[in-house]
Amino acid sequence: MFSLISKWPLVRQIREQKDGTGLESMSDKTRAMHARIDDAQVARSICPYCGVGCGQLIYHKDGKLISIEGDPESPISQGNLCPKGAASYQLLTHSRRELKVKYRAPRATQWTEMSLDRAMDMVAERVWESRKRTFITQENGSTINHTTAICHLGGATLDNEENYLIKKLFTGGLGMVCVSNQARI
Amino acid sequence: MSRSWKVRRSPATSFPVVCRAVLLFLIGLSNRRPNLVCRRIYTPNSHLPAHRMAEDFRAVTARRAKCGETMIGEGTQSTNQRRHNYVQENVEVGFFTGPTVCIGCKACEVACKEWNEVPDDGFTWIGNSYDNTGRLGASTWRHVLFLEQDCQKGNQITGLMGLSDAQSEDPFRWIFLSDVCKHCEEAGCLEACPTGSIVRTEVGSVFVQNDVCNGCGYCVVSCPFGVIDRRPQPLPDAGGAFKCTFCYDRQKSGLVPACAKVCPTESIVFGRLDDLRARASQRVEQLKQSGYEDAQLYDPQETSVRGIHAFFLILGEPEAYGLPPKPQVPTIYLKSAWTSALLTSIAALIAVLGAFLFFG
Amino acid sequence: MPGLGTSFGRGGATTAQQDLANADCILIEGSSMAEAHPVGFRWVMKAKERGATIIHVDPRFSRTSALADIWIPIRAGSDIAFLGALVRHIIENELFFREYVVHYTNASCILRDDYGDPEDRADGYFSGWNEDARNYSMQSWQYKGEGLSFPERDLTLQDSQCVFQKLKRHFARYTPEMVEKVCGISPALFYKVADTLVKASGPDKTAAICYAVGWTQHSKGVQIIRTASILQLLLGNIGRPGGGILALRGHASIQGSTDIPTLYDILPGYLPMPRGGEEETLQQYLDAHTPKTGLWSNTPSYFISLLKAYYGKHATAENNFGYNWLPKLTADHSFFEYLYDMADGKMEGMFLIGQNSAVGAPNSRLQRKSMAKLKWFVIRDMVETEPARFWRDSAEIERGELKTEEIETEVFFFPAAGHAEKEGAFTNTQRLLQWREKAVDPPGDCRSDAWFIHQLALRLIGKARAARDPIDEPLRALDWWYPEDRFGEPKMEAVLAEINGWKTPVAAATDRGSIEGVLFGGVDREGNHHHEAQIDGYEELKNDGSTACGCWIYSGVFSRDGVNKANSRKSRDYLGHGWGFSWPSDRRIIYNRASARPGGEPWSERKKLVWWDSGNWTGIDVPDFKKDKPPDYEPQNQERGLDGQRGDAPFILHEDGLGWLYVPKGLQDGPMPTHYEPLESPVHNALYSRDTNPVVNWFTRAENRFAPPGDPRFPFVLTTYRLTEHHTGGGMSRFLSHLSELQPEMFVEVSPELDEPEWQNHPSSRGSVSFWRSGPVTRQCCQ
Amino acid sequence: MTTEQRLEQLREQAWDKGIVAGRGVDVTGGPIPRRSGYYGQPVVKPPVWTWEIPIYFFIGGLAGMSAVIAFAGLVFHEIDLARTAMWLATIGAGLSPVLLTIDLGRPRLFLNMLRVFKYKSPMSVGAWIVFAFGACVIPGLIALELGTRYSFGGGTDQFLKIFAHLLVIGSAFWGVLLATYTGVLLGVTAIPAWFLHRVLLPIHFGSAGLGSATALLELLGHRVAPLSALGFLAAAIETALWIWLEIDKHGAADRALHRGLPGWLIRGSEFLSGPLALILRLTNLVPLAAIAFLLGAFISRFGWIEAGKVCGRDPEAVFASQG
Repeated sequence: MFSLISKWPLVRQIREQKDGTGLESMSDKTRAMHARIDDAQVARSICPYCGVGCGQLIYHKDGKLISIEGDPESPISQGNLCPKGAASYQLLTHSRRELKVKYRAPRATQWTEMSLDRAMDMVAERVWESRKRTFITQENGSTINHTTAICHLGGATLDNEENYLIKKLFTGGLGMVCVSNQARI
Repeated sequence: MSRSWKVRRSPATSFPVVCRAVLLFLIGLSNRRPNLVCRRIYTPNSHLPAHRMAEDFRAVTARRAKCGETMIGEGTQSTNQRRHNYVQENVEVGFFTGPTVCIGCKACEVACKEWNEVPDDGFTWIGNSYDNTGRLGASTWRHVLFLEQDCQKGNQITGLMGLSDAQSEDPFRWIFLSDVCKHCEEAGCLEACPTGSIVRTEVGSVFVQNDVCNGCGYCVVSCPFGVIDRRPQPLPDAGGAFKCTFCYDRQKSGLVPACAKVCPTESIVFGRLDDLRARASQRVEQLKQSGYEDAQLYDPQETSVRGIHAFFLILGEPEAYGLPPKPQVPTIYLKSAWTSALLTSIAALIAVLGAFLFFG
Repeated sequence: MPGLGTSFGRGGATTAQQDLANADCILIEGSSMAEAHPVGFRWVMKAKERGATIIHVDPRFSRTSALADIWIPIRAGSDIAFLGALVRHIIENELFFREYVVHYTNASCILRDDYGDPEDRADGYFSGWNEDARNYSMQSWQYKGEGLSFPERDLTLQDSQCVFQKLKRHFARYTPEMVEKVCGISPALFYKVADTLVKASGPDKTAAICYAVGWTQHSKGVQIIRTASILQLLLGNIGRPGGGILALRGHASIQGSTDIPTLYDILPGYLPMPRGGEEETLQQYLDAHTPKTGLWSNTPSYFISLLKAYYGKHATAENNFGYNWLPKLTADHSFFEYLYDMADGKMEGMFLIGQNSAVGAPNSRLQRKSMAKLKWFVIRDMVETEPARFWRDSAEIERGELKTEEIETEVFFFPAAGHAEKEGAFTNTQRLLQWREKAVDPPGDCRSDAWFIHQLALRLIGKARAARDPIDEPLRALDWWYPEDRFGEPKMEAVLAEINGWKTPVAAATDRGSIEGVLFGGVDREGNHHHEAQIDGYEELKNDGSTACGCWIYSGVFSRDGVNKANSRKSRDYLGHGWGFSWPSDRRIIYNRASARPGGEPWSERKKLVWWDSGNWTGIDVPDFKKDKPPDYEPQNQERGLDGQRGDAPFILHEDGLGWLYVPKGLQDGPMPTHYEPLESPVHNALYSRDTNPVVNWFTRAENRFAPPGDPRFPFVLTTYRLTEHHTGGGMSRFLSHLSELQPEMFVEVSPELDEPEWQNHPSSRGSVSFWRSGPVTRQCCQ
Repeated sequence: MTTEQRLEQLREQAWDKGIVAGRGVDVTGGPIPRRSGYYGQPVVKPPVWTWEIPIYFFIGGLAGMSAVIAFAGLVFHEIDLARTAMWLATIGAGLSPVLLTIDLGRPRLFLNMLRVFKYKSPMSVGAWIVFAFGACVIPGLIALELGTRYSFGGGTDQFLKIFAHLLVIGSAFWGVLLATYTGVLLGVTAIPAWFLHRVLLPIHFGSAGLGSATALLELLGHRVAPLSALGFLAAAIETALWIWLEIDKHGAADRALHRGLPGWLIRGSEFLSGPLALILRLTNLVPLAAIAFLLGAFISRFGWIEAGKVCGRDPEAVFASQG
């Protein structure tokens, strides 16, 4: 009881002869306040938006993102971000992000959910069949070994390594020539 | 150090309504005046230290910090990035925000909302320049102003302006400035708060304790800058009063407030209040020498507010930025209002007793 | 970027963003840098604070203009006339940086006598025009002398056939008065810009130019960039601190997507894709693409190492390293061409990975209608973007042009992992590879695009192995060795190791892991001996199959020391050495040999970067030059490779080692930039009788109508731009509340002169933009 | 017609003629803001208070002044009057915190009002006044009721009587403050229309409270001369205040008090409780005068809050007040 009363800021205020605007009015929560990234782990990353390439520090704890901030050591951005970069935490956590594979059958009016494995199998099957149907080995007497009936259009937020694999598989493996990218749009 | 806050009245301008200056395109290339003489020559700031390429860049920046130049390029040494112990050492801190380097990107608005988990407050296209935020409020703790004015910005040449002899018929400037809670030396909201929810922290900032605030709304009408507001339903945490916290949680952990940390051109500068004030007055002098004749500090130290922790460099008059020219903390009215109330009370007691005495 | 590539040798920005702070003048044109690249713009602001003059040339007064010292309104699409006039001003008034121009550019090279300039008849055509094929034969554009490697030169620049005199003549009519007529810029403003630029250039000063898609998306974008390149070469601003041309890329890895392209006509490292017919054999291909001198003289090493990376042990000298497995081009297979195939129902399937063609691509209406003709359609994104729902929720469905029940397309939507949920490297606008560490696992079924390709590859290779069909040989040969993690994600550092390159196995060794510089144990997925030690740079590549390298220009990023340099995070100097890896070979400002005088000493103390010092090139940056080639070196008897270039030839990718004011090869539309009107310009060309760029493919068809130049029905120009608050098609910004609330609606900005009631609707020949100004709510219905 | 069909029409029209006719409307604020301040945006924030607060002002004023009348009634042995007045005060003391709590953004944290005492905050002082008033009035009424009925007899009754007297004195003390502090509450803010009239407001709220208490007691049947005198006095003061308000104009700074809805509310209320009540009293239509006064006092509080809202949204008012 006494301790409860002694926690009453009014009592504290009178005892310390304060006007109630300072530290005496702070609640326990305020006193214990600290930045939520204090005990987080950090991954060093790069902003996914424009081509400036700002450094980002991605704070995470127990497999969950906590916050994304600029990396002060980046020689380009020196800890700063633009509004898009500053919103990249929301980019990864917002509620409209899709988390499930969705499939739409021919003439269907709705999506149906599908397992990742099954969808991959089906896509592989479609690629396989289309390629078989449309692959051209010779044209006008020269070997061309390509298909023009499967195309690819990639964004420019793909990693170099991803682009490398895409080009290697699609062009080097499948013989697709209709391969394009945001860089040419 | 001169307290350079002052009010000047601009002469009534008779410039015609100016082109929106956001010219999508030009056709019909008529009305061009040939043989214009180049009258105003841009002169670089000659007093700036000559930069030498090969020098270590930190050494250069350390030297530069002493003059009024901005902090861009200081990297981890910038007061916007480096860790500090201001809370533990009871150092007064502040924001110094200026429009001459602000690019209106609104990163401060977003970084503030991301860190403080402030909800969005509506998707309304206001059409005021590029500003769809409007004003500070319970869910907007940083607000970038987009100000269009029919006068020149420094020696800037916009189109034909600045080159012609007759000043120009079409002067135009677009100014960006990030507004924020001023964290007054004498804070109206702090004095008005009946619950002790609003407190003055170790670093001199004014902080609303969300767990204490019961949403009485008295701080809302007590702020001379119209900053604090009560968050309406159905937003999360509705009912409480909210405003900039100066990222008190970050500061307690030695981190810089989110808006200052993110600012790409370091238009928002965070640091020790005394350092900032010194830097700011130098900056004003520097700008005045380089053509910004109407540059002034907005830091009302002469009014009852007695100065603000988040102060601004502005071009032109404060009214255009929605800033009150002579903000007063409402507590200065206490004496007269209470005198009136007490005299009324005494008079009422006497009148009632008198009425019963004489008419009873 | 053929504009930069043909002028200087490499298709990338010549400088680093933070180096803009050292500029004495920055010209921003074709870009609203403050809005589209806010953090890069900090260095422009830094330069301004140090006294540099910032010039913004743009039709629209934007946030960039508001921060510039000088804003010059220009009529959209007239950039070549403006920049060309600056070129003329500098030449006519002898304001160019003579020593730089004479030694480092091809101003002194002598052209063949049959070269014909558009100026000859003021018709806008160079010599060699073939009206039927609508293209140029480039024979007459060549130098006199021994090809491109050893041209005849006149260092006095007086020879009437020399490039300098031809350039002077070419731009002779690009006068300030013409600028006023064509661009709407008054002579006073023009001289202001010219004076500022010239005063900010020279031994002690440098000026930089920044551009973005305001140039590149023009039908003559390459030539606008070329004009800027000529300007910078004349002013001596390339390869020097505070100088250069900064191409501002709009996406995290646009630069990376061309360096390691997913483009039809090039292979990683700007190696051309082989063409059917004339490049039937490996030897034919190599002969066609291997010049005598310069860095490209090693094309066989780069190309064969790439084939070794693609096909591993299956690529042998006997089978021409699998050259036949690579598909050959037979036509233009670019996006615009195959879109028509799609519209005609010839396309069976499409992969759309992280792109929004239903919003971001030209004629989005045709895009969406074409998608409905596909048999199957795979889309990967973080949110359900417009292309993912074209079949149930699009303007065409609402309009009744498409009916959901009749669309046969199978649609697969795969949720994608975000940037913090996977690792990998982006190459930013300044050619800097920066690695991202993975922070958390992706949620739900979200997977990286690498996972998707990897899993697809494993399935397809499995089918190919089972099938034994000869057409599946490339699939069976494909070297898919990548180790994976518990989600089945391939290890991205393994891919990076392959991109960097390694020595291929020569003999069976016993303990792979212990040998220095061998990454991932040197074994593939089955534990078989796969590769040897990493290589340290493209200089080590061989044409005999003993090396493999996925992208020669990136070589050195993950070298023998086993350090992933894209993930290095200790910046040692202002150029950022120690932070990331800047291709090529961590050079931050390329062509930096030009930062020193021909004799090797810096042009000035203030602008020193790289210099010759007791037998070696040294300096602040990594020299972009052969380390020990003396400045006075001269090839004696037409040596091959880099030895065939002089000691004062900084542009080592070009055969002659010179910066090209005049481009004798590599450009379809002319060796020098010529002002043409944009395709649908409301006015005719004031300079030549030809209105538009003659070689441009208009891609005209019924669904894609164009208005001819000067069409009185379409007297106005509508341009688009990026807002700071949004990103491209909006998949990464429109769904984020904290960004959308800042710019919640589409809107149109109109000059006050045109703010008439009828301007409520903005029609073009392909669609219209409508907006309501009552609220004032605006809305754009794309195309 | 769907938007898409409309667009299709426009496209065809465009292809034929090049230009499509339509209607355009001005963008707010553009091209260059012609409205004062920053695009006419408010400089200070208007009050967020809703209907509870003006009603509380009315009830609090009435209750507070009732306690004063009760005290006078007790002193001058008008026990019935004192009892009725105490009942009014008690009801008011009970309703006031309820109204205040409803208005809070977070009613469950009402008790935080007593967390600290801040003499510079009229709201804090007011909260303690409301608390103290309630703490005097409620036991005061109980004591008075018990004491006047002689329920216990003897010493206990005597004790209760003294106790009641003391509590009624306390009630009167806190009551008169309760009726006037609300004027301070509005006067000590950043709203120009309020702080410019910070001297008038406590007087107005005090006299309106006194007049309301008088009028209600009269309507409840206490037609005694002292109340009549007080009614005259209050109506006369209100008339005088009206004249003062009409003279003491501050241009743009307090134009909200004279124009528009709040202007009419204030003017109408002052007419009701000022001249009209006075005339009706003079013509001896006391009940009508009482009703007029009550109505006026009630509307007046809404008028003042509304004026604060209008003034708070007006940037020119703030600039004018600081000119």
